[in-house]
Amino acid sequence: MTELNILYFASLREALGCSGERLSLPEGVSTLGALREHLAARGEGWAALAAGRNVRAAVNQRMAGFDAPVAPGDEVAFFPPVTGG
Amino acid sequence: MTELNILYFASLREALGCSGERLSLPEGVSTLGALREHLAARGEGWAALAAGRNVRAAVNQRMAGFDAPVAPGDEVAFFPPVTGG
Amino acid sequence: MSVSVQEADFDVGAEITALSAGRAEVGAVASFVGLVRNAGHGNAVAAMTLEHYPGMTESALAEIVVEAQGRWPLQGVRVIHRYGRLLPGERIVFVGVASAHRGAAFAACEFIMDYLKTRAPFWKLEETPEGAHWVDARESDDAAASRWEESWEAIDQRR
Amino acid sequence: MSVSVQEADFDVGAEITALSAGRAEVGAVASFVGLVRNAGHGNAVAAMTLEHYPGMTESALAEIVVEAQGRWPLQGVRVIHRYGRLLPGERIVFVGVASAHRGAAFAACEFIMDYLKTRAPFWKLEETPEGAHWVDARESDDAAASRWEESWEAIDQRR
Repeated sequence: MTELNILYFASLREALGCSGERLSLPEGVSTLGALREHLAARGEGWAALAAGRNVRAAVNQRMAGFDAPVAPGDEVAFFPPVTGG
Repeated sequence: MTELNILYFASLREALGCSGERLSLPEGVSTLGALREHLAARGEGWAALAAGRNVRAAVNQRMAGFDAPVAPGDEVAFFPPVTGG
Repeated sequence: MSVSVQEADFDVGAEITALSAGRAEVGAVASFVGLVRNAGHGNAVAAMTLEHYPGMTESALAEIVVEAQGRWPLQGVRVIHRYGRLLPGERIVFVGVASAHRGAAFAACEFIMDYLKTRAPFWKLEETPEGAHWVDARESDDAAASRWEESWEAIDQRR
Repeated sequence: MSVSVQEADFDVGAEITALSAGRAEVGAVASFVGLVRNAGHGNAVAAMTLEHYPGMTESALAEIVVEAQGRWPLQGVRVIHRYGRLLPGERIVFVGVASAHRGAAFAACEFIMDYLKTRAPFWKLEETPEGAHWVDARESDDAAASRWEESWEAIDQRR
């Protein structure tokens, strides 16, 4: 697998109009934070991922900070703070 | 009512061989502590009520300290520390 | 608020459901079930007999519930305590508390159990192979109950 | 230990009974039921839809349970969390914990709920007369979860 599998949930999914995508890891992107910046730079609704927005993330189904590494084959998810229970 | 109604529970009841009695308030006894001393002075098994033994008490079905007043008509209970739940 | 002291067993699911039934402002039900263990202080326990002080038991439990209601915003409280002879695995006590939020429900439920352990007039007689003996009160129960005094003072100081 | 993420409702009484069934060393079962409230942040709530992250949800809940088991001596843990559309008064979540003693059962049950609130990937969409909106995370939930970090450090310091 050379691509990332990216998932979006809840209000973020609605803001982006997209529940997920497959994406080749962009040049120069090796962390969750860099991936987030890359996606936010698409403009319009993707600004929901911009720095300062309250976004959380997971890599391979585990909560991760934005300094976490991402690599081809990873499943990455972006979402708002959780509200279960 | 001119008498006290006295109740004994659990290990104290067994030590005294008595689950309760009616008793005219003895001369000079006006507190729970004085009543306890009066009863302990009967000797033998009644020493289970002596000072230093881990005895608790209630007056009219409420936990009470040994400085609590007792008066004719009261229901007084002596028992070991509770172990419910 | 409802307190029962009874020989009969109880239906935990029905009690918990009743605490929120028809009250859609309830968001949280915390509950506790205490059971007879097969080992007390190292001895095998064949059975346990709970003695209580009829009349005082009910009023002591009601007083504990009223105190909990004064400390937290509660929408329902149910306490059931059994007496008589019980076997290992049998239920002894149920405490259920309904509130809008979980913090109050958990705190009140634990508070009621801690106070019940030190203030409700029940006594346990354990039957073991070595004979029957009365269970001693545990210092840890006094400590658990006294935590709430401290926190009450802490609350008062913040006012 | 058992974790379920499901659309279906669950039987609270059966779950609590199962936590102690056949385990006579269990003296305490603490449990929690979370329900849909009819009012969220001042608005009437007609219904709530719970979205989740299939796969991660189960592993996040299992991880929380494992962490609880590392902190307290537990004899059984059950977590059930529903997803999908739920009406006011309906059950959302169940956490049940069995232990020899009540202190561990209460603490672990509250710990699991606090961590679940901040670590399990669920999101709530509320339907109100003014329209549907996503429920915001509450700072009080972060505070509730971080309490346990503090006490964990306090435990470490005492070692």
